[in-house]
Amino acid sequence: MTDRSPDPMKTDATSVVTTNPWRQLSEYTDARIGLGRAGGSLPTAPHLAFQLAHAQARDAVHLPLDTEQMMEALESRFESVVRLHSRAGDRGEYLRRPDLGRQLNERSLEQLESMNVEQCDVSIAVVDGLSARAIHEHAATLLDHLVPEFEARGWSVGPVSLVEQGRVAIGDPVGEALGARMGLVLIGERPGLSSPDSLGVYFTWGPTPGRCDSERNCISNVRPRGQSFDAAAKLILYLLDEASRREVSGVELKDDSEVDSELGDGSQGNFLLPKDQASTPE
Amino acid sequence: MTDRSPDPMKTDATSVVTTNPWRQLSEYTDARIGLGRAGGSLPTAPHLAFQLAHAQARDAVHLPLDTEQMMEALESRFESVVRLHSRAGDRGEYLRRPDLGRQLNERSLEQLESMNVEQCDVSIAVVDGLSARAIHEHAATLLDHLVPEFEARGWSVGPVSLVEQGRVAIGDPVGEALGARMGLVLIGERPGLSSPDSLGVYFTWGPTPGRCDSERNCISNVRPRGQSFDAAAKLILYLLDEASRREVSGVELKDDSEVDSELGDGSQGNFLLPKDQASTPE
Amino acid sequence: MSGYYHDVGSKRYRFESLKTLMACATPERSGDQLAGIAAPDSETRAAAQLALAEVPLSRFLEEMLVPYEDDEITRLIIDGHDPAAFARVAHLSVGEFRNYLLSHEVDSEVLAALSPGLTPEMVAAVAKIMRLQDLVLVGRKCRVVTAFRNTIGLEGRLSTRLQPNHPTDHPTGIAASILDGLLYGNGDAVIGINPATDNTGAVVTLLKMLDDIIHHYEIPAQSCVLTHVTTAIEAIKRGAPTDLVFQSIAGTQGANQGFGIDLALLQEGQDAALSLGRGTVGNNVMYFETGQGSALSAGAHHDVDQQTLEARAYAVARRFNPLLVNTVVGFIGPEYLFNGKQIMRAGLEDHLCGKLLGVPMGCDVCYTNHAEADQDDMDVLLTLLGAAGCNYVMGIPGSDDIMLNYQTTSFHDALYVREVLGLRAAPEFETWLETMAITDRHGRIIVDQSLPAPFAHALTRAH
Amino acid sequence: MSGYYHDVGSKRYRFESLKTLMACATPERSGDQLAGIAAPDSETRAAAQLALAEVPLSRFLEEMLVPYEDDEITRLIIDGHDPAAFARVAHLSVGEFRNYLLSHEVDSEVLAALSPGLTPEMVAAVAKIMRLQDLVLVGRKCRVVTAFRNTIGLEGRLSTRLQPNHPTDHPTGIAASILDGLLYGNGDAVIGINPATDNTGAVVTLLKMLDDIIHHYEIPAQSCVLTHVTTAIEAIKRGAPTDLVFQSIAGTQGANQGFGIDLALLQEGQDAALSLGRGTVGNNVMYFETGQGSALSAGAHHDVDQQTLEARAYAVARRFNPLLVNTVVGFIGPEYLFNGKQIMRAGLEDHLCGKLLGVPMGCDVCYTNHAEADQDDMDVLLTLLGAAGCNYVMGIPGSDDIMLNYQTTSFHDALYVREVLGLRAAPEFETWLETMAITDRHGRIIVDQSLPAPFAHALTRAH
Ligand code: B12
Ligand code: B12
Repeated sequence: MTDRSPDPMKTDATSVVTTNPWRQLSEYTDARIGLGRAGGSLPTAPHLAFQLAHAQARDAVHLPLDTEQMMEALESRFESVVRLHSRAGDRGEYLRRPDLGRQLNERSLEQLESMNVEQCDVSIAVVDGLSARAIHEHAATLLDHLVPEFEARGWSVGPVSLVEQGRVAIGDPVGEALGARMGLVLIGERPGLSSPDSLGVYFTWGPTPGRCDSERNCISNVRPRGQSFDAAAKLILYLLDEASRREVSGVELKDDSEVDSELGDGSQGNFLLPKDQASTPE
Repeated sequence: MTDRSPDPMKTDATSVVTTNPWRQLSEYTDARIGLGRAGGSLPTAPHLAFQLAHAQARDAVHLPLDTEQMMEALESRFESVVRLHSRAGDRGEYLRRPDLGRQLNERSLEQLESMNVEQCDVSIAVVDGLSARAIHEHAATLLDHLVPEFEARGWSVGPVSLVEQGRVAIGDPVGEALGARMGLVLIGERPGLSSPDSLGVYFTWGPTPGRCDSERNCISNVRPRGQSFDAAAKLILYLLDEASRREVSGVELKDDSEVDSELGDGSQGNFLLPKDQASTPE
Repeated sequence: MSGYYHDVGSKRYRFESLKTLMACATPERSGDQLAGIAAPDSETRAAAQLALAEVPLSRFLEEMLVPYEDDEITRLIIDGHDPAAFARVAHLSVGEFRNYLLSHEVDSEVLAALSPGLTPEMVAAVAKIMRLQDLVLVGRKCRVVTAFRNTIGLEGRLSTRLQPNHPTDHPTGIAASILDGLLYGNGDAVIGINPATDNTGAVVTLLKMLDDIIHHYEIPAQSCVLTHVTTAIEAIKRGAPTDLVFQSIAGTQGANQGFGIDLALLQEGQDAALSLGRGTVGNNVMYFETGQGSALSAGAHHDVDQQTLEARAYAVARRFNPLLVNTVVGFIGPEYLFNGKQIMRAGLEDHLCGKLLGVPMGCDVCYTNHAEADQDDMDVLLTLLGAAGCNYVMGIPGSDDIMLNYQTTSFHDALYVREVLGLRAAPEFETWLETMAITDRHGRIIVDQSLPAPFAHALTRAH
Repeated sequence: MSGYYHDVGSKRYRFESLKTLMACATPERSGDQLAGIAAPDSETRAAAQLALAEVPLSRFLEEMLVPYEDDEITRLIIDGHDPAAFARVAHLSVGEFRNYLLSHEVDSEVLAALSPGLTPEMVAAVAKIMRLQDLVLVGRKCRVVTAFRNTIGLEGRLSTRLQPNHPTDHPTGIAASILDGLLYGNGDAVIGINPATDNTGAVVTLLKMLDDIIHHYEIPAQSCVLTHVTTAIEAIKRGAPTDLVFQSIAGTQGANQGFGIDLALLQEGQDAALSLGRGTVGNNVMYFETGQGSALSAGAHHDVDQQTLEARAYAVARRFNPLLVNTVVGFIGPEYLFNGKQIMRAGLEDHLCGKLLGVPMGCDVCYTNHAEADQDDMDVLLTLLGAAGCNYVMGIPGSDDIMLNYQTTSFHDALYVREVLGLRAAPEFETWLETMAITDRHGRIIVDQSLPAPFAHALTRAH
């Protein structure tokens, strides 16, 4: 074993591992299916792959937001961008004190006030949350899908905030300070083992501190291997349109948009059922 | 239950606890015997008493050495006393880095050198170890039993060192710096649940860094409810006398002193055996 | 005013209310520290436990931790309390109650008879002064058996929820995970999807798909789409084939408000599901999830410790005769349960408290990547829960939930714990597994290169 | 020069020697950090584990971690290696070896036949890439059965050492603890005293006392006074009735030197004990204790990680066909195993490694007051070891060793784990317990106010 290159799958090449023929289905899902077994246990290769992924996902939580890059990206798109910070000092405090992650620090409050925005239709907060990578990689793209549509509807978009060490509810003081009718939060979801870059979008009608989660709507798993930007944008627009009409958000605002094409498409449907029985939407 | 005084044993007064008639034997041992049972489990009262004792024992580990009090106590007894410190900065480092606890820091080494002691028969190091309480409460008393005997033998006793954050082996650099033929270390043993104040005594012939534990002898559990000061002192003197004669310590120097009276005393002997069969020393 | 105290040497530890006492008596937990109600040090904690041990159980019927006037769950607990059942232990203090529970005389029947007499606060209190081994010993004496299309919670059995989540609810992707799970012997508790979206149409589609699969393969198991209860009710209205209605619940009215629910709405959900009459061997139609910290997260914790509030959620659950309840114990994150050690203890506490209250407890043995925990910790909790007679755990491909972004027990993990502790799947499902030649009669997986015919057939359709 | 590496993305992790690779592949452990050989972060650790999985087992016969020339234990390992037994796995890498061990085909017999072909380094390596559940699953497949006056290590059995220590070796105090232990069904592994002093006369007295008790009550059990082997030899010379000879051992020659022993001296000890021919059902006469960290503590660790060195101590042990070997896993303190988590994992690793090497492993499930651990952690380790088929654990009154100043499992703890996992005492001892009416036929303690006659009688003598 002097300096030879290790092949991770080789470990399982021996007969003691039972492989699974349905492993081929992994082209349809990132779920760790068909891993095989040694006795009834996970074989060495997927077990150690998991250990490595875990080490990396833990690092992802601690990756700091690249505020320079993000400010650049936002400023190239929007007239008014502002950099804010929650009351949570560092990552350690952020993790243990979600309450602080929901509040803006003094300076940030002052900054917002000094902008003298009386009111706007939509306030947008881009928040690191638990995955700075989600923000680095997907926030700008999603905004590119959204903002032109907001403008097309004639909605005024407030200054865009970039918030460090924030939680979902930090969109409330942001929205309030900007007198927003609707608050949108783009936030890094907690990193999964196979999805370190998942973006969540939370929408609140009439954002103001004290709102509870049942008063929000959520669009989750936005990333290339999750909800597409296109589908997410459509849904967000559907919700904002409905909200504008009914002046509510949250559980009272059900998502009754047309089902996303992926689900209803019988052709790439469920192989577990005979073709004639494959599910189709009602 | 408004403000009434709790009685810890009351909890077990109910019939679901089976008590043990041999509980009375606890006058012969601090061991937690005869605790009774609920089913096969420890009843609530002794279980919670244990939890409290554990909280207290953990605190005992962190109790700092009262150097002022100890310097006073030592200075009132000995001409020359010196206050030393290991290389372990604080308790946290001490616990994780025993290697540092075995070495004197720069300043301490200089202090010892500046005393210009060419040689002596016995060097004495009083070391906090894992229980400052053992030192506070028992070190001086034990020395009172020992030092007059050393002097009676015409042995020169080097300056007495009081060492903070030290391990057993710190007696080696101390002894070496003082050119000692024999090194004695009085150290706080790790606190037990029922014995936060246990003193250990370690003896090394020709102390010098690099000695290993097999080259030392140990007298342990010195405290009022353990080895008596008297018995411990006798044993220490026995070992030092033998060592002076044979010029060794450790495994090669077996403790063949007369058995301590407690053990051999048939009258308070072993009730498990009929009187005629009760063990007596060979 | 009333108060509680314990003397340690010359020091008197005072606790001004039952709620303070309960919080201080709780083993170290980041959520209680976050709430500012935890014991400041371990001597205080030990003193609080000693004082708590002295509190008569009946005291919990007098001093409310969450006010009766303000909270419908407190009212549910107090108004629903059964004094006849309670009579047997009415004279005991918390400490004596622990002894009682551990005694050999107290067995499954006694505990089942007792449960309507117990309140969440009583069982939370006794759990606080228990060691892990007590939580296991007493837990395994409790039996709460429920049924729908199979029977869950029998002695010597451990079921699993097959959790085939997918970030876009893609049917093929979900089906792939279901196949994986079934061929690893998982899914008897429920085949339950967390949908990525909240779209009612999508939920209906998923329900139909699960129903078709269950019928096509004649699987004696039930399905669930874990959407909000309002969405489930709407789906039922639209004729979706719904086995179980799901909802996340918490231990205070305020926290449930944060979830957009109340008791009336849950009743509506249960009624809707019951109206379909789909159960074959039983009619437990509700599935609830809980977890320490949710009330604090919603700012609705009334300065009560999170373990007690969690037990209160089980009072909500038992009202609706659920098929399944599980504490998603490490799901939210380190702000409530900091590390493996805290997660383990919470999981075992929750299991015991639920069971004592008569709730069919399972546990989502899990952690997130922002917590200080790893697979070893999960192995511990899984093994201990197995020993404690837990009704079910989750099963997911390779432990990785690619939509909820956390790690829970894998299909393989279920095989491990069944093997080591001699546990088996629900009887109806076990028979199915053997018939399909997925397991041998010892319950060991025997699937190799050649799949059971129906599944081999299905696989050809995948391309 | 040879080297090992693994690529993670574009980053190449290099490990210059097998020893470095082994150290970096070890789960986090304060002792390895103290030695300065631990992986600096978790990605490096994962990479090392991936690289280690690729190493052929045969490599461990070529690249020594501790030099052959300098160390008699390395020589013992290499010279005593059985290539015929090894043949079966000679073609496997460490990762494949893990799969092999987990496979259903590999059972107790296969493992027993394999053990002379395994070296400590091989088993240490495979343990490093195992999860706790693997350590349990494989551990329980190993059976190492030994005997003296009873039979230890049979399937479904868990024995205990009754440890009646006293800070002054006071006979009445010791007897009180022995009575306590016996009436709680403990003591089948050995009644073993750690003497407070090293005085040979005192040791002889204690040996005589234990012998008298065992014969008076006709207890099918053995005794031991855990003094240094040289003292034990001297005691035997003086005619002391010695069942077992004890010694602390470690995994390098240097560390053993620190203990004042070498292989020749241990041989002398074994010969001395065997010469007495005191065993009735078997002739395993040695009792060894070990524990991760002892070599580093003696400065004799050769920059090898502590888990590997611990496994090497088992190579020393197996040379002398011991009745009992146990890892005193949390005994030394936080500098080697920082907290409950590290103690748990180490205990299970040690158990597995010892068993794979053919050593009759027990475990002192314990912690000190300067470590970050508590009773809950012990409950976990005890339960998992029970599931893993551990031969024996300690039993002490109320978990508190009043002489060694640490906490280990109590007599009650043994009852807990036997109850929960359906484990029983050694068969000869079990019969004795029933005959004495200490336990019922389910193994539950039935002693109440009225003691079994001989003990009731003894108690009257106590005053
Ligand atoms: C953690 C979590 C929870 C926790 C939240 C508590 C907490 N303190 O974190 C708990 C277990 C309580 C929870 C409950 C529910 N959740 Co949730 N949850 C998540 C999860 C796994 C991670 C969220 C995250 O990373 N946030 C980012 C961090 C940085 O922000 P944060 O401020 O710390 O977190 C806040 C939000 O996450 C918010 N939140 C959590 N869930 C939900 C759900 C909705 C609809 C809303 C508006 C807000 C919300 O609560 C947190 C505290 O304010 C996501 C899945 C994902 N991949 O994102 C699902 C997810 C967001 N939840 C979901 C659902 C359905 C629910 C429930 C409605 C389930 C039910 N039937 O009751 C409830 C109700 C939530 C509510 N309060 O109204 C869905 C939303 C689907 C959708 N598109 O609407 C998701 C996407 C998962 C899923 N598909 O099932 N959830
Ligand atoms: C911890 C401990 C150990 C650890 C030491 C490793 C370590 N890094 O700590 C281990 C498990 C390796 C150990 C081994 C042995 N120990 Co020891 N050990 C203890 C214990 C429980 C605590 C010591 C303590 O608190 N020290 C104080 C701290 C602050 O100092 P330290 O520098 O960190 O610790 C050093 C000493 O403790 C020393 N040490 C530990 N044991 C012994 C034994 C002897 C004879 C000597 C000279 C030194 C020594 O090793 C440590 C590292 O240098 C005591 C019991 C007690 N209540 O004190 C028994 C005790 C000291 N050990 C004892 C014995 C007999 C042994 C062994 C000889 C057993 C054997 N048959 O092999 C071996 C050999 C020790 C050796 N190296 O020569 C006896 C000594 C009896 C006597 N009066 O001579 C005691 C009193 C317990 C007992 N009655 O059985 N021990």
